[in-house]
Order: sequence, then C-alpha cells, then structure tokens
Amino acid sequence: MSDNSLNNLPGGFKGMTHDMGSDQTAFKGVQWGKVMMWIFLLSDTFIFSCFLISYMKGRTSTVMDWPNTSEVFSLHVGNVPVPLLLIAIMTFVLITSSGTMALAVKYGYEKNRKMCGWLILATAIGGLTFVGMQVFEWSKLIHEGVRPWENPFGAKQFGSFFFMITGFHGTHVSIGVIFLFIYARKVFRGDFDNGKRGFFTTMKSDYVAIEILGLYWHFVDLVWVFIFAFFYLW
Amino acid sequence: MHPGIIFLGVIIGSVLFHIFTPWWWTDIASNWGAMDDTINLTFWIGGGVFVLVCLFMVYCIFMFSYKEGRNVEYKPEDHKLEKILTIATTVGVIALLAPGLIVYNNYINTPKDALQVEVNAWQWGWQYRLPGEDGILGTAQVAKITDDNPFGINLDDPNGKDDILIEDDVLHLKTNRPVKILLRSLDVLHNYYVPQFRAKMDAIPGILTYYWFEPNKIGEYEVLCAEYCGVGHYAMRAKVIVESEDNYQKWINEQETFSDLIAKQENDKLKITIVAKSNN
Amino acid sequence: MVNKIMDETQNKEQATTHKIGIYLWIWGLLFVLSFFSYMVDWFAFQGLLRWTLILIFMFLKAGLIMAFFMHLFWERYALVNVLLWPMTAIACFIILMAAEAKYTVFTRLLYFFIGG
Amino acid sequence: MSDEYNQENKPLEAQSSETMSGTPSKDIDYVRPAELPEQDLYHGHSFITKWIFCQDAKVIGVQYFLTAVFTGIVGLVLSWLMRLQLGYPELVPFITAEHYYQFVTMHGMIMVVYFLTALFLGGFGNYLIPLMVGARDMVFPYVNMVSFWMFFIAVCVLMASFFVPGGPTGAGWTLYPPQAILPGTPGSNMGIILMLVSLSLFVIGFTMGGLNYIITILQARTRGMTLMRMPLTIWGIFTATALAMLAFPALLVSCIMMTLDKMLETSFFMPTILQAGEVLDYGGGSPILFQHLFWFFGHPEVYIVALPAFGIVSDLISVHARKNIFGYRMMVWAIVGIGALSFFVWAHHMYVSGMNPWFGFFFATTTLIIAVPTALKVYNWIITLFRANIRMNTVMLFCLGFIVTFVNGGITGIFLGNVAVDIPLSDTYFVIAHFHMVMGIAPLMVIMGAVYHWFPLVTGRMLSEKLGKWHFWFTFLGAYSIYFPMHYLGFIGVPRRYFEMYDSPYVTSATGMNEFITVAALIVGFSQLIFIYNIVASLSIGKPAGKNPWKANSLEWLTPEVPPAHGNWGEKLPVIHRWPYDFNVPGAKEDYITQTTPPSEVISAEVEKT
Ligand code: HEA
Ligand code: HEA
Ligand code: CUA
Ligand SMILES: [Cu+2]
Repeated sequence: MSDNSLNNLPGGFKGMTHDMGSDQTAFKGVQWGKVMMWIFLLSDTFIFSCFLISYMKGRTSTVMDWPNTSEVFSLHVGNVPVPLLLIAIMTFVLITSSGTMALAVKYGYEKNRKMCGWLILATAIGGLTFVGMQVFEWSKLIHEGVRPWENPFGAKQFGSFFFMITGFHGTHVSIGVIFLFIYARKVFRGDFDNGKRGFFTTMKSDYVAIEILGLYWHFVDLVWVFIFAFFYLW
Repeated sequence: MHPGIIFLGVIIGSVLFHIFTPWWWTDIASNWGAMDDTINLTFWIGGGVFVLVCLFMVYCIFMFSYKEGRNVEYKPEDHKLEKILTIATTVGVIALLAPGLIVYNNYINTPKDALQVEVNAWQWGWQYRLPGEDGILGTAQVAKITDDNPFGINLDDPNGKDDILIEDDVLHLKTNRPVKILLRSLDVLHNYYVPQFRAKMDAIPGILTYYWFEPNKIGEYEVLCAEYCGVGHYAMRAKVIVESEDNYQKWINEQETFSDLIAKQENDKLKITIVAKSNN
Repeated sequence: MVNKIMDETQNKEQATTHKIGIYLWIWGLLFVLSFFSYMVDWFAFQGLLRWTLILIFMFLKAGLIMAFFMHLFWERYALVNVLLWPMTAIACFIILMAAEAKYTVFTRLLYFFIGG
Repeated sequence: MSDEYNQENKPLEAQSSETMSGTPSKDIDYVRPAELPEQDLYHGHSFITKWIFCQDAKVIGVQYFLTAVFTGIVGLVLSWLMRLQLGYPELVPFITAEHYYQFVTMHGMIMVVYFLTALFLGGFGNYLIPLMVGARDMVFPYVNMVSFWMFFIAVCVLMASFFVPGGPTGAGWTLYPPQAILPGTPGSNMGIILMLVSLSLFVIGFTMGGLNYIITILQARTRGMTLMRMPLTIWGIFTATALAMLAFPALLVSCIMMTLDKMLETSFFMPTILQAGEVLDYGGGSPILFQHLFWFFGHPEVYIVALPAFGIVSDLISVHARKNIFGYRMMVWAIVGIGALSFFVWAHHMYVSGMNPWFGFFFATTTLIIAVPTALKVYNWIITLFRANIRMNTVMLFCLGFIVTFVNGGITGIFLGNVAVDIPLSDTYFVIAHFHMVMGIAPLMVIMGAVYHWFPLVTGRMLSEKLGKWHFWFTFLGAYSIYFPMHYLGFIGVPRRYFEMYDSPYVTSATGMNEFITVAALIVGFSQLIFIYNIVASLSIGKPAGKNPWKANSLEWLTPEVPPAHGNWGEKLPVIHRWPYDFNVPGAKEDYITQTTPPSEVISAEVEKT
C-alpha cells in the first residue's frame, strides 16, 4: 500500500486537494503539536495585526505631531547622534538568535544533543540581551519624559502605542526565553531521547518540541520585522 | 392536535398582525420617503420568502409525518435545483440592495444649498450653532470650551464671529429647505434622532459627523438620543420645530451671535470691575 | 507492512532536516536585508521611495523567516493555505482602517482647525 | 504510574489489523491503514483527577455545559428584571436607571459570550468532537482541562463584578468608549475593569480549548473519516472555532487598550473630553477605532453562536426526518463561506456610527451577499423535510421552531444589512427584535433540541416526551410572541437601551405591548422550570435509553459502552465507511446504515458514494 504512505504523497496544490480529501489527517505527517503552534501563531498574528492596525489608525488620525523616530531613538556615539542605533543592534541580536534557533532545530532532529542544547542556550542568551536592551530603551524614553499617557514630543499616542506594542512583544520574548531555558535543560538531561513524560502535561517528550519552540521563537522575530518597519522606520 | 396546525397558525398570525397592527411608523416629515419605500420593498420580498418557506415547511410536516414503511426519497443532491435556488436568491438580494444603495448615495451627498446646523451633544443635553450671515460655521474645539465660549469656537477664526448660538434644546427649522446636521459631541457618543425624519447619525467626540434631510411638514417633533450615553441616555430629549420661512426668520433674529455673547461678557466684566471699583 | 510505514514516517522526519548551508544562507540574507532597511533610514529617503523600500525589505525578511526558518517552504500546501488565506481579512482591515484614518484626520482638520 | 496511561504507545498495528485480514470483502471495504499511533491518555484515579481536574473531554464538556447554563440562568433573571422595568415602570422600586443599564449590559454579555459561545463550543464541542470524529479524546487533554478552568475563573471574575463597589459595568454589551470608562456610566471603575479582565481570561481560556477542537478535527480523525464524511455538527463547531480563533484577538486587543485607557489614562480611544466643565487629560484618540475592533470581533462572534446551531440542527433534522440531509456539500461550503465572509461585514453595525460614509456601500454589499449561502442552508433544511418520514417528537419540534424563528430573524437582518433601511431602524427595538429572534431564540431552540437528542447518550436515560412538548410550545410560542411584536416598537422609533419611555407621544402608544411582552417573557422564563425538572427527574426515573435510541448513524452513538467511557472506543478505534446520512437507502434492510457499516454488509443498497 505504498501509494498512501507519507513519502509518495503528491505535493503542491495537488497534494492539498489530496490531503483535504483524505481521512485521518488534513496535514499529512505534521504532528499535532506543530499544527497547534501554527494555529496559535495565526491567532497571535491577528493580535499583533490588530495592535499595528490600531497604531496606524491612531498615528494617521492624530493632528498632533508624531515624534521623529530616528531622532527619538538615536544614540550618541561620542557626540554624534546615530539614528536608530540601538534598534539596529536589537534587530541584529534578534536575527542572530533566530539563526541559532533554526540550527538548534536542525541538530535536534539529528539527535545531536550537545549542539542542540548549546544552540538553544545561545538563543536564550540572545533573547535576554534583546530584552535587556529593550529595558534600556524604555528607561531612556521614560527618562526623557515619555509615558504611556503623555509625550513631550507631540502626540500622546506615541508613548501609548510604543509602550504597549513593544511591551507586548517584549512579553512574548520573555516568555520565549523562559521556555528556551527550560528546554535547554531538558535537552541536556536527555528527556527528548528517552521520551520522559512532561511534568504537567504527562505527554512524552519528543524532539518535535524543539521545532515547535523554534516556530514560536521565529514568530517573535517575524513580529519584530514588522514592528521595526512600521514603528521605527515610518 | 397536529403540530402543523399551530405552526400554520403562527404564520397566519404573523401576517395578520402585520396587516392590522396599530403600531406602525410615524408619519414621515422629511424627504426620506425613499427609505420607507425600501423598507416596504423589503417587507414584500422578505415577508414573501418567510411565508413561502414556512408554508412549505408546514406542508412537509403535514404530508410526511412518521408512518412505518413510508417511501422516503433518497437523493443526496440535486444540482439543478440548487442552482435555481442560488440564482433566485441572488436576484432577490440584488433587487433589495440596488435601490438601497441608491438611497444611501443620496443620503451621504448633501445638496449644495443645505442650511448648516451644528448640533452639540453632551451628557445629557443638546445645544445648537447656526452659521451667521456668511453661511459658514467657524471652527471649534472641545479644548477651547470655557464659560465665556460655550461652543469652543476658535477666537482667531473670523467665520465664527457671527455664528448664532442657541444654548437651548429647541431647534427651529424652515420647511422645504435641506439642512445639513453637523454633529459634535463634547464627551461621549450620542445620536440626534427624530423618528419622523428617519435620518440619524452618531455624534462622536473628537470628530465631526453629518447627515442631511429636508423637513417638509410643519410641526413639533421630539428628538431622542439614540446612542447609549450613560445613565441619562433615556432622558436626553430635545425638540425640533419645523415652521414657515417667516416664523423661522423671526426666531432667528432673536438669537444671539457669538460676537453678541462676547460683547455682553465684556460688558459684564466691565460692570463687575466698575462695581468692584465703586466699592473700594 | 506496518514497519514500512514506521520507516517512512522516520524518513519523513529525516526529510525535515536540511543542509546547514541553507540556514546559513538565509541567516546571512536576513542580516543583509536588515542592514538595507536600516540604510533606508540612514540615508533618510522620503516619500514613496522610502515606503516601497521599507515594505519590500520587510516582506522579504518576513518571507524568508517564514519559508525557511519556520519550514513553511517544506510544509504541506494544505497547511500553508490554511495559514495564509486568513491574511486577506487582515488586508481588508488594514485597507479600510487606512481609509478611516484619513477620513478622521480630514474631518478633524477641516472642522477643528482650518474651516471650510 | 504506568497504569495511569494506556499501554505504552501501541504500535500502529492495533488499528490497521482489520485491512490486513484476508477476507474476500477486502476490496470494497478497503480503508487506508492508520497513520497515527494510538493516543496516549492519562486516566485519573482520584475523585479530583476524575471529576474536577479531569482530562476527559466528555467530563470537561459537561463542566462547560453546567457552568454556561448557570450563567444563562443569571442572564435570564436579569432579563426578567429588565422586562419588569420596561413593562411596569416603578413596580420594582430598586430598579434605578443605573441598575437597569447594568442589567442590560450583563444580560447581553453573559448571554452572548459566557452562555452561548461557551455552551456550543465548550459544551457541545468538547463532548461531541472526539466522539463524532472517532478520536479517543481531544489531542491535548491537559490544555483542554486548563481551558475549562480559565473559563471558570473568567465567570467568577464576571460574577464578582456584581459585588464590587459601584456594581458591574453598565456600558452596554458593546462597551463603547468613551462612556464605558467615564463616570456618567454605572460601574465605570471596578465594574468595567473586571469585565475587561474577565473577557481577556475568557479569550485566553477559549484559545486553549479552540486549539484542541481544531486540531482534533483536522488531525485526529479515525480511519475512513474524511472531511466530507464528518457530520455537519462538526463542520459547524469547527468553523465557529476557527472564527473564534481569528476574531477573539480583536476583542483581546480592544480589552487591553481600554484597560490601559482606564488605568493609565492612555488615549487610544479617548479624544479631548469635557466632563463637568473640566477638560480631561485625554486627547487625540478615536472612539470609532474601538467600534471597528469590537465589531471585527463582534460580527464573527454572532456567527460563532449561529454556525454550531446550523450544524447541529442539520443533524437533528436528518436523523428525525429519517432522510439524508439535502445538499450536504452545499451545506459544508455554505458554513465555510459564511464563516469566511463574516470577516468582511463587521461595519454593518456601524452604519450610523459616523465612520467614513463610503464604507456603507462596501458593507451593505458584503452583508447581503452573506444572505445567499444562509438562504441555501434554509432551503436545504426544508427540502430535507420534503418526502421524508418525519418523527414529530420534541427534538423535531425544536428544529421546526428553529427554522421559523431563524428565517424570521434572518429576514429582519436583511432589513438591517441594507444600509438605507438600517438608518431609521438602527438602535431601535427593531434591532433588539432581530437579534433575539436570530440569536436569542433560534440557537436556543437548537440547544434545547440537542439536549433532548443527546441526553440519552450522556446519561443513558430518555427525557420525558410529554414534558418536552409542553416545554417546546411554551418556549416557542412564548418567545415568538415576545419578539415578533417587538419589531413594531422599532418601527415606531422606540430606541433601545431606554430605561423608561414615558412621555413621548408615539412611545406611550406602546405601553400595552410592553406589558404584554413582559408577561410573555416571564411565562417563557418560568416554563424553563419544566425543562430543568425534566432533566433532573429523568436522571433517575427516565426510561433507560439503551444503545442508539434514535437509530442515528453518526459515530457518537456507536461506542461500545453507553454512556461512553474514557477513551471512547474500547479496544479498537472504529473504521468509517460512509457519511452519517444514509437514512432510508433504497434496498437496505433497515432505514438507517451506520457510519461503521462496511459496504459488504449492505451490498444490495444503492448508496451514493461519499
Ligand atoms: C446569531 C446571531 C446573528 C445572526 C445569525 C445574524 C444574522 C444577520 N444579521 Fe444580525 N445581529 C446580531 C446577531 C445575529 N445576526 C446581533 C447580536 C446584533 C446586535 C448587536 C448589538 O448592536 O447589540 C445584530 C445586528 C445586526 C445589524 C446591525 C443593526 C444595527 O445596529 O443597526 C445588522 C445590519 O446589517 C445585522 C444584519 C444581519 C444579517 C444580514 C444577517 C444574515 O446573516 C441573515 C441571513 C439569513 C436570512 C436572510 C434568512 C434566510 C434566507 C432566506 C429564507 C432566503 C431568502 C432571503 C432573501 C432573498 C432576502 N444584524
Ligand atoms: C443569546 C442571547 C440572548 C438571549 C437568550 C436573550 C434573552 C432575553 N432577552 Fe436579551 N439581549 C441580548 C441577548 C440575549 N437575550 C443582547 C446581546 C442584548 C443587548 C444588550 C445591550 O444592549 O447591551 C439584549 C437586550 C435585551 C433587551 C433590550 C434592553 C434595552 O435595550 O433596553 C431586552 C428587552 O426586552 C431583552 C429581553 C430578553 C428576554 C425577555 C429574554 C428571554 O427571557 C427570552 C426567553 C428565554 C428563553 C426562551 C430561555 C432562556 C433559557 C436559558 C437562558 C437557560 C436554560 C437552558 C438550559 C437549562 C439548557 N434583552
Ligand atoms: Cu445621549 Cu444617548
Ligand atoms: Cu453583524
């Protein structure tokens, strides 16, 4: 019955109609957890979209001046203000961590415990650095007098949207970091090799979990791409 | 009793209720008769479909209630029938939508000669501002509202000086002259709604909204606030008086303009200072 | 026969790991693209040019992350479609809200500041 | 520890053995072998793990059901209080305007979100999905359990708001700012905050449940269960859940932003506002933005409560009319199409809200387009009745009641969707009548019918038919006579959310009708006692149901044990050979062929291939 086995499935749109018309699973060979993460991320995408749409509406319809982001977020190197320097560094840090995560997933599937574990740790550190820089950025703005409810440089909404959106994103990063540490520990302990049961869920551990965590982490990066474009570059 | 009879009764009852109901819309007093017509059209098409669908259902339950060994049709699909029904419904929908959109197009395009009336809503009351001789309302902002400037008119806007301020909830309108109602709110959402005029629109703080109509029947009408605005919502009434050109002119001449108000206030201040001085 | 399926499932898993080169390439590209978007601000491009560049780089980056880091490129089309079609609702929302925002600011300026 | 789980991952063999056996019928009965290994289930042993923190979707379903019905009853009592005030002002002295608005708000929010959504998706969804698609349980039982408890906490927070200083929020269920968080509205301090927190918790909890429902349906069906063989109930619940996953984010975002506006005085939704002569610290925000976000959630939300009802009613009609549902494919596409379209019509609630006036054209068009797939569903229901063999039992009566009320309410929806017609009718009792017809009664009819239908499955006993019929007629005729006349209040122009109508000339003419409606509402409400009595009494004295008392085809009736045990299917998962609507197939011995019947057993029947 090899015509139905997972490897010989048709791909592309033909594969789609085949999958949808078949029994048991609609996405052949995709594990439950992975579909769950994808659907969750879809839902989360809607959350971030709503935030960003609100931001667009708020920013466009205010008659007050919107602060010039490349000035507000500039850092002084020596005496020269470099626009968006911190943000650029944050972006690079996040992308770096996304890369290490992608590699961690790869080594996870290759059952290379050591590499996988270290790469996850590296990812976590990248995430922590990012959050740290965000804290720095927040404190700098707060120092300059920007608050969620007021903004000395113009439209009130600037502070509100800035703290809300980066705050929500930062929360995502922080949650991710926590999970990264937990998973790094699990990897090093070998949970994924011997299928140890989860403490809460009582489900068996599997290396798919790393890919799922990876999906989440890349999503956080993905959101940052949009925030970077719309909040800082606009 | 067979349940079908009761269902039949419900349908017939609904139709009879509709025909003999003592509750029906108030006599229209504006140009929006077209809205009533679209409602009637919808009643005919929609009501017709409702009656047909329900009658067919009643027919089925009369004819096909359970009998051991009844010959039941086994036909999962009938593409032709489904196609016919889809097309028929689409036609029905278009027949409803097309006139509706035409009316709506009229509703959002105000005639050039419309009189402007600005309605100011607040928790929980109304006041009005009419343009003066120049026919233009001055710009205004909530932030500029003070006791001396109850409408928040921008003092440096020359158009605002001759605006007529009506700090009262009774509004007078001329018959047969389109009015454009410009809605402002000082605090929360409200809605300036006169059932006889059919038209309505929310007043929203922070932006300005509008609608227009042409009152065509002399009389007094009650204004209801039709957007929930807090505990006083139900009590937020006002009055519109539609009257002839002459009466309207008389009324408008009695009203105070913004410059009158300022002058009066200057006067009052002067008086106060004089009094204060004389007391010294 | 059962073993065969199990084997194939395993093979499938093997198939989800890819050559390291791909990841490094994508990684590099992401850095380059980020650098480009940063340059948009650095050179202070304005107007249409700025927006086109920002959006192009943004979508390229987002696409690369989704396609390769998140493996969407290798995923079954059924899943890809389920994930991407809902974005039309977001697109509709964005377009309408942009129109709404323009309208709001128009009435604000007209009636609160400029006068007509 | 190991006996808390099934045997360590049984290999695929456990399920695929059937096709391996070399019976002659092999060819026509062939079903693809299993793709998934046996699911690993956690079996609780103590009372707490079995009934409280239970991971069995069936128990979770019942927990959801009971909690939701509790909130529904709270909502019902609130509606009596409102009706008393409207029909007989000043009769009940403690109903002040503040209280009235709090009742309206809590009534609306409870009924829509905490009652109907939770009941359909949390209650029916949990119970039926694994059974109907042939899974042992939801795919993530633990998350599913947490989902219920999140919902439970959300309900507790909601109910707590009745007891905080200032009382619950009285902002209307739409919670429009700025008034929702300003002092002119009752409960604008603690009340509104608790409401927003509760909604956020609800969304989080629901997301956990929703992921389960979606993935169980997509990825954990049994062998032979293709998407096009799923009962329409599952299609309805599935699409509704998908809508919820995409619509609730907008609600969550608007809740977060409003909470910030309230607590931190940000100005997302707050423009410059004058309160009691003072200009507040807000400025520049946009109340319309909230409305867009709210309705981007809100309109899909009303279909979230309608689609499961559509699905369930299709199954009930088919089973009790002993005939296949007409146009199954069309029904599926209609459900999915309605779901997809519902994201493009939200601003039909905002025709008179002062949004960009040009939107009216777009939204009127999309709104009326939705009527086409909906109409097809209605046609298919009634065509199913044509040349059928209709059991006129309680379940069928509720289905018929659903059709009448739904068509009525749907058509009034067409009035409102057509923007020029909506202008005079918006924010009047016509809207109230529309949505109670289409949401307040029609889905409730389905819920009640569904309870009569599935009660034997859940408890093993039948409900009393006699009481059921009384219950039906009281509810249907009563509710119809509440809402049918109410449309005409709207024509007169009576605005909604009016604490008192008193002195307006055209409003006073409706006093009589208001009194009548109040009496009818009280009767309908109290007649639910018949229902509750029926349920409680039947638990012990009801006729034992036995297996498959309705002679239905779908999987949930075919478990080895009735009521089904944890894990649902005993040793071996069922294998599906057909859709669930093979009733009265020509040539078949009986008037139904269950989904598990292999073709070789009904060789002579002329079944259509599905
Ligand atoms: C279950 C819930 C539910 C459902 C299914 C619907 C269905 C529909 N609703 Fe309703 N609606 C609500 C719940 C629901 N609604 C609620 C809760 C509110 C108020 C919220 C608030 O403000 O508090 C509301 C308000 C509301 C408004 C806003 C009114 C206002 O505030 O001014 C509008 C306007 O377009 C509308 C339209 C529609 C339409 C076009 C449908 C359509 O889907 C109906 C389609 C069905 C049919 C058309 C009937 C069957 C068809 C036939 C028999 C075929 C023949 C028909 C024709 C040819 C026309 N609804
Ligand atoms: C599903 C939703 C739902 C349901 C069932 C109801 C049921 C009822 N509603 Fe409600 N209502 C709303 C949703 C609902 N309502 C909403 C969203 C609003 C708008 C709020 C706002 O403006 O902010 C509203 C507003 C509203 C108003 C307008 C208030 C105003 O604008 O001033 C009125 C007035 O008469 C009213 C009356 C009633 C009555 C008399 C009933 C019922 O009494 C009708 C009869 C009841 C039943 C037939 C059975 C009920 C049974 C149960 C609840 C549980 C039992 C179930 C089991 C045991 C399984 N409702
Ligand atoms: Cu003002 Cu309601
Ligand atoms: Cu709607």
